[in-house]
Amino acid sequence: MTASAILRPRGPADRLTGLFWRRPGLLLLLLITPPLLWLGVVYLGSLAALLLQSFYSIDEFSGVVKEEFTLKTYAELFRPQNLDIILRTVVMAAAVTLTCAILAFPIAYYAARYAKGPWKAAFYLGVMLPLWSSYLVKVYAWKLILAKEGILGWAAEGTGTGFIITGILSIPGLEGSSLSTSPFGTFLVFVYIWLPYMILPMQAALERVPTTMLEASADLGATRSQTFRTVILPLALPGVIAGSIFTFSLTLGDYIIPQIVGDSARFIGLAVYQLQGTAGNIPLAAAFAVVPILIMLIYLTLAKRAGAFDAL
Amino acid sequence: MRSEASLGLKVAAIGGLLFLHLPILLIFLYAFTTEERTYEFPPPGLTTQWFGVAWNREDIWPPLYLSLKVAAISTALAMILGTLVAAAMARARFFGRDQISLLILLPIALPGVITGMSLRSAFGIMDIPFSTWTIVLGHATFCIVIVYNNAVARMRRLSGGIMEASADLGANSFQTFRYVLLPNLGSALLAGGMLAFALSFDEVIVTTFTAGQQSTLPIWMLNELVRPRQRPVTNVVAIVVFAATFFPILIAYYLTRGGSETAGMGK
Amino acid sequence: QVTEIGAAEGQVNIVAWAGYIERGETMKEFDWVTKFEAASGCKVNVKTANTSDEMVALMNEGGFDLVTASGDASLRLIAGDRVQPINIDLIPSWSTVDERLKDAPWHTVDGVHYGVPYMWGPNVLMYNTEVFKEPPTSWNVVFEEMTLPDGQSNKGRVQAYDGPIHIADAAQYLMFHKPELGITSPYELNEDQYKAALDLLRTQRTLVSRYWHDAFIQIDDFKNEGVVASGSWPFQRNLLQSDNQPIASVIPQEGATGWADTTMMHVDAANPNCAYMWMEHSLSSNLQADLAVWFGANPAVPAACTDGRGMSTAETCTANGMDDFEKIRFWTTPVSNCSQGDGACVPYYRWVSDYIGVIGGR
Amino acid sequence: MNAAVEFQNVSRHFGPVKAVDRVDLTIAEGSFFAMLGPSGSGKTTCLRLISGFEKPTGGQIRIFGEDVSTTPPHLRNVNTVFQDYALFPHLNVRDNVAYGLMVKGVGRSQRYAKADDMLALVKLDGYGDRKPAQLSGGQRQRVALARALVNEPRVLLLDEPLGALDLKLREAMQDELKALQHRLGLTFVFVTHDQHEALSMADHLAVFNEGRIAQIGTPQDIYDRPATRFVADFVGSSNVLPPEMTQALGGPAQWASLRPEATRLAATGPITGTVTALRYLGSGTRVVLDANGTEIAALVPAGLPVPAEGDRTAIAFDQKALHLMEGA
Amino acid sequence: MNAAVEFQNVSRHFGPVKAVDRVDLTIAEGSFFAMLGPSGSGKTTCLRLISGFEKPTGGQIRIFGEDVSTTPPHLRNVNTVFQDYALFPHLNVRDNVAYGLMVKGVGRSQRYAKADDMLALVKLDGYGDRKPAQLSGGQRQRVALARALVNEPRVLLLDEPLGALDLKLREAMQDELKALQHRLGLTFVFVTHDQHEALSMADHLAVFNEGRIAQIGTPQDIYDRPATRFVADFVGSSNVLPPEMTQALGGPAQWASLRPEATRLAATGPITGTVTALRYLGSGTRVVLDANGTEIAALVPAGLPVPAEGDRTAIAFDQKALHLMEGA
Ligand SMILES: Nc1ncnc2c1ncn2[C@@H]1O[C@H](COP(=O)(O)OP(=O)(O)OP(=O)(O)O)[C@@H](O)[C@H]1O
Ligand SMILES: Nc1ncnc2c1ncn2[C@@H]1O[C@H](COP(=O)(O)OP(=O)(O)OP(=O)(O)O)[C@@H](O)[C@H]1O
Ligand SMILES: [Mg+2]
Ligand SMILES: [Mg+2]
Repeated sequence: MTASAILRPRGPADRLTGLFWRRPGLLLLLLITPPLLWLGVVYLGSLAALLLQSFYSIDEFSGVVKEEFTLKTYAELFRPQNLDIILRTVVMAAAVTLTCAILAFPIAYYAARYAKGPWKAAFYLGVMLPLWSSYLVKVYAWKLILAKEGILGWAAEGTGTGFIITGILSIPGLEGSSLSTSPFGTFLVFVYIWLPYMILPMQAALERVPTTMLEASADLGATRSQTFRTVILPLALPGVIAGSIFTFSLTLGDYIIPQIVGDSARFIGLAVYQLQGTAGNIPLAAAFAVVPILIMLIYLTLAKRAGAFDAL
Repeated sequence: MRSEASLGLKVAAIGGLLFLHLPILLIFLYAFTTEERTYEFPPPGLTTQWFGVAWNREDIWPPLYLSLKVAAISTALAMILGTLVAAAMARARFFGRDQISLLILLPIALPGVITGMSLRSAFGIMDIPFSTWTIVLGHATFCIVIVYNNAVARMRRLSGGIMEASADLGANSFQTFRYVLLPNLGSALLAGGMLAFALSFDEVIVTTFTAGQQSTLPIWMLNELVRPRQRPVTNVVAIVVFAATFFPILIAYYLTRGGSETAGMGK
Repeated sequence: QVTEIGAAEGQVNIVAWAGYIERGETMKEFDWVTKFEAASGCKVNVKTANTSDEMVALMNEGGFDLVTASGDASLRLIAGDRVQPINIDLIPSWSTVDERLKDAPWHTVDGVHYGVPYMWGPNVLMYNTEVFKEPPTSWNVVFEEMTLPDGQSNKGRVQAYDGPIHIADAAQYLMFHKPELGITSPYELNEDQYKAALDLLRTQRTLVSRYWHDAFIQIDDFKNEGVVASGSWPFQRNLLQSDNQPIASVIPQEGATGWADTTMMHVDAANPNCAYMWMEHSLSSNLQADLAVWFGANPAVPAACTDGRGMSTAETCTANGMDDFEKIRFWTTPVSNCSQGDGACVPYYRWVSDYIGVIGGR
Repeated sequence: MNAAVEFQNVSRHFGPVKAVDRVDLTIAEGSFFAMLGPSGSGKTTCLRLISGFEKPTGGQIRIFGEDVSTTPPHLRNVNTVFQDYALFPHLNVRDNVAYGLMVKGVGRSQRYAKADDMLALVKLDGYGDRKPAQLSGGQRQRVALARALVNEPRVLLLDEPLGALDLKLREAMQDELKALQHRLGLTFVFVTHDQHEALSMADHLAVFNEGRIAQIGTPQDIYDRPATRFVADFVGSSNVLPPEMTQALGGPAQWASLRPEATRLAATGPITGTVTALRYLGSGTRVVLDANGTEIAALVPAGLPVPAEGDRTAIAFDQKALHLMEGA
Repeated sequence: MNAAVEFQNVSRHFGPVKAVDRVDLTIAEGSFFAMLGPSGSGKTTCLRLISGFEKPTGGQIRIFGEDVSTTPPHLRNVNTVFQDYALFPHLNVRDNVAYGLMVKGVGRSQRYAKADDMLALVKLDGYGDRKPAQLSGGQRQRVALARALVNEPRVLLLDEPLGALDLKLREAMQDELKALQHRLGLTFVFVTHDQHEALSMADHLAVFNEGRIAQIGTPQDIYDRPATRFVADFVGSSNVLPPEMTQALGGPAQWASLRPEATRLAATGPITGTVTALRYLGSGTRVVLDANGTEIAALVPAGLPVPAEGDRTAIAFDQKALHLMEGA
């Protein structure tokens, strides 16, 4: 054995590796700089550009943006009709999130705990395919399902269950001439479209709950439902929160669904879209956009505290 | 517990899956309807002519091509950037780590309309004309996190030991990357890439803001749906896209499957 | 201002209302683009806008050469310096333009022309003939709760336009039914008149199932959603009728608001030569005639009704209200300085936000 | 003395894998019963059959005389200390321990009082407010123990509870467990693959091999009188002598075992061989000889002279130390 | 003989944690050097300092005389067998073993030939095409060994390589490792927290405690003549006698150690006490007495009578078995 104990560098790669070893921060810097430039400069920069605009105002007649600092636009944001939009959106987002969580749980739970082999693949595909099939076509399909002379109406007529639809449509706040023009329709489509975003992280979180934990609970005398409430639910919570980040934020920002299904009442996304695109009122749109940013930042902070980031 | 699922759970799970799929069946059905302008239920008749019509509609091809191009470039960019952050984040804790993880998450946590609008106003301020690249800029931003999530989950599972083992055996950082990290991360990256691709391909919320006058496939669809003219053609396109994503998703599943199972069994 | 027309740049980008610039894709017979493209060498790219506000926004954003702006947008575009004066000497067909439109205030400021008239027409009341055996005589079917001839309430079965300018429709309705308010123009409302109009719209909110802003979605709604009456454009009526739907339209006793659209040119138009070529082309009487039939509106060139080069005839023109020009109150942008005095009227930006409020149920 | 747990011809097959195969077993009430065996021999499956997480594919299990074939786990008054402890990470130590009482509906103050008693029993007073993640391995193990004991089970099952601990801590915990079992008079069923642990702790032990019980008896029985070659080989470090050698040493033509401690090096003796390996154990040196192809180990106590590798030496032993075994 | 590895006053602090603290150490070339100590005492950190995965916060490390403070791990001709083996899951066994040669640019046929040699050395011929996941624990360990040896390192570092194996397999691997080291004449640095393992395998060993070396010497030195109470307590199961008792037994007023094997039970003797615990070890029984508050253990070889718990008995021993220790 004649080899030396210390090898000499064979080329620049070895020397560079040595440099990285001596200065670990350097490698980190090299790794993190490009993504940070992208996200920090492109993304945050754009956000800042947007926020800046919220301090401008718009010339009321010509619709041209006046680039002077003012809080006028924010004052406008606090008009009752705009507060209505914010409130309506947040309530909708919360309702959608809650419903998604409730609907997603059995699917995620079954897929995580009981589905095996090909069944597991089937569940996975069953969740992923709707997620990746064209969002727009799905929304339009719902319009067709919910229309007065659409499939639900047709089915209800055939089965004599039309009173259920009439019943829903007579609930205060959900009125409409048909499901497709009722806020309930908007809600239903939101739930449908975002449901997969809730299922996936939830399933991942549930899969991380060790089986021995459930056995320990049964071993100590807990019934199934007690185990569910006291062990599974708390341990799956980060996944639920992770999923809710998606459903909540997606509902806050969507502008296609309320345009196609519902009673024309504005949601934040639609308001932002129309103020920006249709009305050209970029300052007010920007001020509107600050609302979901704030809401999501608070939400994320809370979620982080609950350990939800690891479950994403 | 390895016991059987209760009936209620089964019903709820299967019911949930059906809820996810019934509208999709409808999309299939309406690709064959004879009614051209509006949807009407039940469809007045069935025909397969729309597949041929779609094939011959030349206005489909440029948006399709643009969408594929955008998705490919965005995915490639996102894979590079996402892997870099994942690699950095998997290395020791450092100052600002939490902030960075928040920053990565932000583009999907904030509503797309905001991402879109911000980029749009930034383009406006900087006088950047709309182009394929402006769309890519938006897409890559929210695709990074998809790749990042997949990569970081795999890195967490990958025992740090094998990287040290490689150095211990005399490999420099580049060799370790090439021979150890990449092969082990590969399937996760591929899976992340496929998801990112699919996400970019179907994106419409951000794209409307960053596309200017260009038309990606979803924007084309939106126009088609709003101004119906051979409406079943949109369904045909949706079906083709659906069929085209079926296998990539299946492959992505099998590539990362080991992951979820180990994750399920670990602490 | 352009002084001479040079070689074609190869394309022209136009912001237009739905159905304004057809190339035979919806119906083969209606095509006034293909030939132009072949003759001029200018490819026509169309971006459809659904509301006047959207048109203004698109023009503010730039990248377009022309816009078919209605009266509630045109002055805003002029005030915002988004459009440039037109050199009418470069447009030979200018002489054929309807005299009533040549100097119309929505495109002429201080004697300078900012565009070429394109088309004008009323906002009609469209209705389902199975429900209304007799044409409705009043806009009240969309403004007030009532039992329709088929014995059912109109609640949930009517629609209204999803644009702030719809406030003018309400004002016009009040002008007829509540003369005590003293409304002289639906676009010039003082606080009290404005409030009364909003109140009427709030009543309407309880009747309307969905507001329409997209012509094609409105067509869907008449087919699938059981909508039986709504303010609309002749365009939707024509399409529905061609689909054999039981649909007709009427101008009720209160009269109607209407639009008069002008092709205007962006200050920074990148393709001025093609733009001028299009403006000239847009005034050709066969185009005007076909467009008028297609859209159910009136040509800006009266000759189109009679010269037989297109589909219009004297009868279709009369049916579309060619002779009712004076009865129609054309869309204009409400401003605060109005005939009631400086600052007496409610300006447009308040119309915008208040109408959002009304739709939101406030 | 009653039987706490009885297996009558119990089997648990997973498809072709016979994890537990036709096992008969009686565990006396109040005893400390160990299950010993190599990895995959079916020990854990046996415990899971008792706790109810597996159902037998054949045979019958009785707990205190009652057939439990239809009793779900949460209704069996049997508790388990899991190999990985399986503490609930979202609950603090006190709530972990009180969990069994909580699900029974015991009021908060009462169950906390009881939990604190249990924590005192395992010498963890004052740790109630910590989360499991803030404890060391040995402490976690004791929480798992307290949690299992709070329900006052009549049988406590322990699945390699000490596997993850280091030797020093393991010995301390062994003593503690043994003392606790003594004090509470419970039946402990203890799974391990460490023969020292099994021998030193159990009253009775069963040696498993491939899903079957190879031998069952007291530690002395097992160590001194292994029933089969497998047991002799697995338990302690006995020499296993082939039939020819036994015969040459004056016994019948049968497999036999000979413990290294029962031998001494001598100038002459019935077995001679070449020293092939030396192993210093602190308390002595283990000398391995090659005697005509059979490896034989002898123990030289500390202080006595140790031959060098390659030396030839003989082994002497008391004839009665030669223990005959069954055929296999 | 040269020094393979030298530590001069080496420290590695992690913030407030002094993982390794002012350690001086010399490992002779060709020796089998063991590092022993409780969990968290700094053994792994020491190994990582040698392989270069940690950098000292103070002091100097030399490998074969050369200062390695600027040498990254991949340029140190030192290889490691990791505790969890760290085999590359995507490569088959042969490629795993050949990895070190591949990154050095050795051609395929040559490196495969060498890899197969190495596999033969660790008795895994014919396993080259399997993936690591298809191997048992012991086999994986041997692959890790072959992989580390293929580079012909001058020092081989082994971090508790046998920790996960069961006793039977562990003993077999211990013998194999020892034989291999003999054959190859390499320097082995072996980390363990199992004192039996350390004593039976090492030429020299260092006992770590809280980042410092408590004693360094041959196994005999450490076992028979522990330098401190900590060493006596941790290594083997020595009795530690407080100064008063040493004095009462005729020695100076100093802490002393007394190995249980050096004692015998007797009717009378210098120490008397009550039997508090019995522990059957197979090869004998360990009897624990309470002698005026000090716990003393004695070993009764198998075959001799064992007292019952609660009996009073005395312990006799050879005066020279009493070993005096340093103050602490
Ligand atoms: N759910 C199962 N499905 C299929 N085979 C199983 C299952 N559980 C256990 N086995 C098999 O049954 C046999 C016995 O397993 P068991 O866990 O009882 O062994 P053990 O004695 O506890 O081993 P260890 O000491 O490694 O924990 C093994 O071969 C194992 O692979
Ligand atoms: N990267 C690190 N950051 C902070 N503390 C560390 C780090 N690595 C080791 N330590 C601490 O240094 C001390 C020594 O750790 P080391 O891993 O060397 O112990 P060990 O003797 O190998 O223990 P074990 O037997 O448990 O493996 C421990 O207290 C450990 O928590
Ligand atoms: Mg087991
Ligand atoms: Mg260690």
